[in-house]
Amino acid sequence: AYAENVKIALVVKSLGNGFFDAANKGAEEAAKELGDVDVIYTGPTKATAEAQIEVINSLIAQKVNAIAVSANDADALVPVLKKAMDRGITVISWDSGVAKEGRQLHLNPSDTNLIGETIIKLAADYLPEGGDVAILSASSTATNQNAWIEAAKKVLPEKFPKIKLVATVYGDDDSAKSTDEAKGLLKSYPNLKAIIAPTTVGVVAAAQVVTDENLIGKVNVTGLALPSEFKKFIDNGASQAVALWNPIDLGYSAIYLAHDLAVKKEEAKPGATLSIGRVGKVTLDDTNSAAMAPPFQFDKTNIEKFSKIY
Amino acid sequence: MDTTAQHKMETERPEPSGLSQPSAPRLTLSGISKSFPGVRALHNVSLSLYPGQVTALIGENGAGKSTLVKIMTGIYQPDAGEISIDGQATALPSAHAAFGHGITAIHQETVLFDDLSVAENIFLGHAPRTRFGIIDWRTMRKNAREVLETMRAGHIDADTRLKDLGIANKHLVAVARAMSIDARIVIMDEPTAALSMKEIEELFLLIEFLKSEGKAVLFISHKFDEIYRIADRYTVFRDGEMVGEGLLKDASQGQIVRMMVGRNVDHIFPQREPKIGAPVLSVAGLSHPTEFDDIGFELRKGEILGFYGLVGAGRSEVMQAIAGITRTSRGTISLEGQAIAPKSAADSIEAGIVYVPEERGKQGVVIGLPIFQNVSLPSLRRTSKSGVLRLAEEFSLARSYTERLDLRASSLSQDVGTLSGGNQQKVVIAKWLATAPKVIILDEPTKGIDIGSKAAVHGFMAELVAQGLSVIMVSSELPEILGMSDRVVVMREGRIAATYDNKGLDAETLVRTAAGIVA
Amino acid sequence: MKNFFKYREIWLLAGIVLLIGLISTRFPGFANPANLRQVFNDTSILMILALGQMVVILTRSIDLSMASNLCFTGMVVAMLNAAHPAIPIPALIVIALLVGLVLGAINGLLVWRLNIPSIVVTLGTLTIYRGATFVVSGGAWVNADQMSSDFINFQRAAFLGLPVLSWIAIAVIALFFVVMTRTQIGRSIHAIGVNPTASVYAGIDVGRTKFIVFCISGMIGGLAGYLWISRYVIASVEVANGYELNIIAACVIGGISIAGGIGSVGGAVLGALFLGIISNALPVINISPFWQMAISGSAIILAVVLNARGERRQGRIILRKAEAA
Amino acid sequence: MTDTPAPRHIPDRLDKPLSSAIFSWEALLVVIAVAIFAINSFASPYFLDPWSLSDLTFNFTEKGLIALAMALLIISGEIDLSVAAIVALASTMMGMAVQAGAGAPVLVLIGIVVGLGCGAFNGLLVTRLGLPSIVVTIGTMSLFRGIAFIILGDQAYKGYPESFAFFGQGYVWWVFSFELALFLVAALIYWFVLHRTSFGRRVFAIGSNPVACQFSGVRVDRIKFILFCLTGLMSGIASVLITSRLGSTRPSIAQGYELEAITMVVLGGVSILGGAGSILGVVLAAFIMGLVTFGLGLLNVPGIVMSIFIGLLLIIVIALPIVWRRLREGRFA
Ligand SMILES: Nc1ncnc2c1ncn2[C@@H]1O[C@H](COP(=O)(O)OP(=O)(O)OP(=O)(O)O)[C@@H](O)[C@H]1O
Ligand SMILES: Nc1ncnc2c1ncn2[C@@H]1O[C@H](COP(=O)(O)OP(=O)(O)OP(=O)(O)O)[C@@H](O)[C@H]1O
Ligand SMILES: [Mg+2]
Ligand SMILES: [Mg+2]
Repeated sequence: AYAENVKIALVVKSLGNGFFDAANKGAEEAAKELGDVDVIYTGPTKATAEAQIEVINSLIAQKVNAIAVSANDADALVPVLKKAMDRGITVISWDSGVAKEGRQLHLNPSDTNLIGETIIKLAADYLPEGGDVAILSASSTATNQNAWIEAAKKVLPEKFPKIKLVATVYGDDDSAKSTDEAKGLLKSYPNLKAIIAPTTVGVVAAAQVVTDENLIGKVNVTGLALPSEFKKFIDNGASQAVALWNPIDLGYSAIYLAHDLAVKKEEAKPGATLSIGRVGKVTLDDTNSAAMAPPFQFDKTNIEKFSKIY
Repeated sequence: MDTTAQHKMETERPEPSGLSQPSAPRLTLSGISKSFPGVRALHNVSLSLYPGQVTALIGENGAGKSTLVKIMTGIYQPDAGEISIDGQATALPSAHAAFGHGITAIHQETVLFDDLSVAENIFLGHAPRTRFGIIDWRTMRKNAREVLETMRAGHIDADTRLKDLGIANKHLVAVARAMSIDARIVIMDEPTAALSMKEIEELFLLIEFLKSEGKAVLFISHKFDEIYRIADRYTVFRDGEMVGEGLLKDASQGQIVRMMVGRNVDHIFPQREPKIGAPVLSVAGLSHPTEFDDIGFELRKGEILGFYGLVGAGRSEVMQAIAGITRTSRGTISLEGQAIAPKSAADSIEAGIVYVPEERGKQGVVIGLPIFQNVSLPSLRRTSKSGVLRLAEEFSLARSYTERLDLRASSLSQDVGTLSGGNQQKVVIAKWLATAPKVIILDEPTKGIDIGSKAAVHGFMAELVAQGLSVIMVSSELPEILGMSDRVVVMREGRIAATYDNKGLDAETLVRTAAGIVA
Repeated sequence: MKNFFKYREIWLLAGIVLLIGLISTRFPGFANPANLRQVFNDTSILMILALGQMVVILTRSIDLSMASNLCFTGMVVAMLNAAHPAIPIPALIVIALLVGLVLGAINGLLVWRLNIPSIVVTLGTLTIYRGATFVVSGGAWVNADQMSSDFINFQRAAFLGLPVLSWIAIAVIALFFVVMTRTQIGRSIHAIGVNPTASVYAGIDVGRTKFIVFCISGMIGGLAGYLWISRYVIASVEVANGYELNIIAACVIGGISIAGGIGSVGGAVLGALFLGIISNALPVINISPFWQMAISGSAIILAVVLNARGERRQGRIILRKAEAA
Repeated sequence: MTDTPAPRHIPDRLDKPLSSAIFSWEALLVVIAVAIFAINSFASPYFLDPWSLSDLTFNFTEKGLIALAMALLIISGEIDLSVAAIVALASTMMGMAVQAGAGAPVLVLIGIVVGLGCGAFNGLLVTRLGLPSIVVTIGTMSLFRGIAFIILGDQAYKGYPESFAFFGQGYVWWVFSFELALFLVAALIYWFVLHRTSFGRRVFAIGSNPVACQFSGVRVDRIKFILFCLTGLMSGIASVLITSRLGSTRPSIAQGYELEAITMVVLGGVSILGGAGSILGVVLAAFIMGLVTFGLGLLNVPGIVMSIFIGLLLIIVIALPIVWRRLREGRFA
């Protein structure tokens, strides 16, 4: 049985991140459901492209059947992933994508434009009068964050004319740097009404800063957060609401798609509609990308429940 | 305070009771052996030190003297043997333990703390403390001043940083440190090597004072006049073994030298028939913003030009400037009529001027490299071919020079760091001779060198000039200056005080000129 | 000697005042006391760490493992707190000190007993301690929600107008000042850096003293571990990654000579403040975050150049002596 | 009368016991490398595959190239912590050139020249101003990478020409990659320079006693300057390789390489205090680090756990000879 099992590597940006651990739960779930799958959950400890390449190299050597990667760098991984595909390995990216040449398909957790709109909406919903907002992003090289911020900037003038985006800063997914940057924002923009952090590390740092500086009620922190990590700040009022998709579903879907491609059950081509088990179906666009589900919003009413799940 | 100290020092020292039948020794070493990888430094040696007496430890370079000192001060552990203090068998596992037994040493290399104040240098490790166990700086400074005054070194400010003192004063601080811990055994390893005559006199007064206080003193020196003046007893080492001991008054210098080297050595400066030719090196108006001014002299072919002066007169600085190491502000240097402006030692070595530095450990040897690589270092261009090393050339170069200097080493591939001080000096001299220079500047070439090797170095110098080389010899030793030089330049406080022809030149004239005392 | 050091620190202080002045022209609120208090508080952890590093550097050693120690100890106390919220904070601090001490002692023992250069030892433990963090935590993070509110709020409580964190920094500074200038061990640490051989001859046990300084830097790393985690409310394997170089940079800017023997408590504190002010100010004066790295790099180089000028030994000045005489 | 004894003959070398060769550092490293190789072959069925072994070399070739020059620098008593930042800056400059339409040869030239320039900048600061290199390069480390950040911000450069891919992805023959070939050739050159030329001899001497070298006519500053330039140059070359391998440039490229390169050098038996070391040791250490990381990678051990192994390896390998010697001398209480 061992030899026949499909070996799928779930390669994440960095190990230890709660988001990816949750994704792994979904991956295991998919593996159980599919029956003939072994999941290798792996990734570098440091979120760099080079470290991820070393991991992928060793996966190639292990002759895995498929690699599903959340990339630290959209372009740097392309050569090694091409090599993997040359050696007959199925490659997909999920969460944070790889450039088109480096994978067979990309599974977006959600629609990029939708996320961009959601993160602004989360802030705008609590600012009927409008006002200044700032974005605290992860590293300046994170593909997905940049795409969301781009999308957010696009929708601002038409849909949220009263909201003014005054700054975008980068906390590098490092809690200390994110804290410094959040403090800097509060000092530089005394009229700031909301900090939008589309990153799970940044959003916690920003919420802690707002709590420390006694600005609860004056500055609203929002963005993308794991309910389990963020519950505290919804509870104390530093944040009204945050959003995220379900990382468990994301991991589940990634494994499901990788499996189907690897065993040639499905083929990735523009316009194709692929089934992903309990999560439903996705349709590939002309870059072979698909979006899983709209982001899900957490606030006082439901955070308790979800914080127990992921 | 001052007067009592002076009084104490000037009182006749009491005739040590029982010089012939010494009182019980304070410290006895017996059967001590110590080996380093590949070297047997000490083999079954013994030594006794008596209260109120000065024992001289005598031996050639590498005989094991400093090694024994390090054993007595707890820095090295002997491989075998016993140490007893006041008849009690004792172990000295660390410097701290030796300290605790009242053993202090002024080591061969001055080892103090350049960046700490004088007071702290004296009291480091045993500073006075307040009730709360906190260092009491005020008392410490006060005590430091007192100790310095007791030794008539009150001119040293307890608050200055050590690095701002001259070498002689640094030595005094080292002595003050020894005095500050009520030492019972004081060891001095070649304390006079870096001192001028005046300072040596002061040191001797101090040793007399220590004797009168009943301390047991061990005195190491290569200079027999000093030994006979200050010491009561002697112990002689040869090649790591003890070959004799006794009372100095019962032994002649000749006997001791025979014990030391195992043969007769009568150090007479080589007789030369100087064939002095045209000027080789001329220096004019050489100046440095802070260290020396308007230095001018000529060195002729086949000549030995002595440079005399008190320690600190600036001779080394001038020589380093000629060798391209120190930058000058003004003046000209010309070699065989060609003006040269060396910007680095490499330039002057290439031109044919080499400088054998005074500070052997810092400026001379490269510890970590084997002997032959040390010797070939300035000559690499000759021993290599288009940048590629040729080991055979290096070995033969190294061999020819080290053997002529009678180097004691087990092989040419031995790390120079494992040689004794004197033998390291020979490697240093060999290294610069090997560059085949036209002019060689030797800065204190026989400092710390034993009598046998000294004769070898002097003989060698004579040989060099006979071959047409020109030598500048910086020395603070009058006999050496008088015995070796054709002419003598005397420097004082950064300037040339006088130049003498060495015909009927007497020591007194030199000393007076160097010290600036007008007759 | 005293004057010499004072001199250097005054220059550094002047530099800091100038820097604050410069920032104030772009961001007027920067120099007001409330903000400066906050800058001090924000820099507290770096100051504490710089002091721990300073004692190591003074002995001609270096501790590259401090940030990893911080990460490991922080993770241990965070996990303890998450598992047993009942453990009182002072007990956790003691645990942090002890864990840090053990890690420091490991460095110290290797340096002392085996005589391995400290840069090699701590280059090794730098990766080992961070790896060990991964092993004890299984790679999982401890986040704000798992920490007790005491754990998070202890350092934030205000006392006489300053947060406890600032007071801890002040206490550590005072303690180091007394130890370095007024105790035997402090002077021995200094002396070892000035001249290790002479220290041996002076009866100082150089190896043991080095062991002690690594224990000190270890304890400081441990303390900073708790402070860091409770400040940034997340414990992960990546905490303070690469921060060892910031700590060393603070020391360097503070005029502590990497060659040992030269440096003071005031210097380390000011050096840390200098870096703290820069990282605090850049975001507020609207300099693109992408400039931050280049600016702090230039600041380090500038500080080193200036310090080296001050350190350069003067000649012996034979001539002036002669003229004066 | 003075008797002049005949000069004693001093042999060139003493015959060393065989044991000293057996217990040499390089021998120890060879044993370790073979042991790890054997363990890897047992632990993973995928290890003994030509392509696996070839992929393995990518784990160390770029850092190894830097380590070769770093070894010389450390032997001379200096250090360069800015190498990874130089890689980043050189890569950024190459990226700019690509945007301007430069072809592969120009890119390589730019990588090398930028590397050299950065090295020269470090060298000038250290030799002209007499600053300690560890501190200078902590500063330039931020400066160089900072400039890359200023230029690139949150952008990436890509679109490197096809022909440029050869350097980091190409194979010279069968499974032998260009990177590996370059590393081996460079190792040979560095071995020759360090161990067989007068330049190398001077490097050793400077590391042991720079003052005495200066007095002996060695142009200490010039040699140190050259060594910094060489280190910059090798970083520039490494930058070409890594940029080609990744096919893109971000300012965070090559983060942490400096410590890995230094670990290689130290593991290779180079004394961090200067004055001692060998290129063979460094090459062996590079292979060992590749073997360990790749072998553990095959077992899907997370990178951070690998780093524990590397850290332990470093300390144990350095401690082993010391402990061994003490045991022999019976000096362990
Ligand atoms: N107080 C001091 N500070 C700095 N360097 C010193 C000091 N004393 C001596 N030196 C250095 O030690 C060496 C020997 O100095 P020394 O006292 O012999 O005096 P000098 O003037 O250099 O030479 P000489 O005694 O030969 O005239 C010189 O190279 C000098 O630079
Ligand atoms: N650390 C060491 N390692 C190896 N060999 C050493 C060491 N120290 C001393 N030796 C060797 O021990 C022997 C004795 O040296 P020592 O320094 O005691 O001589 P010394 O009598 O003081 O000579 P000098 O008059 O030249 O100072 C020498 O052969 C020396 O090479
Ligand atoms: Mg001696
Ligand atoms: Mg002199």
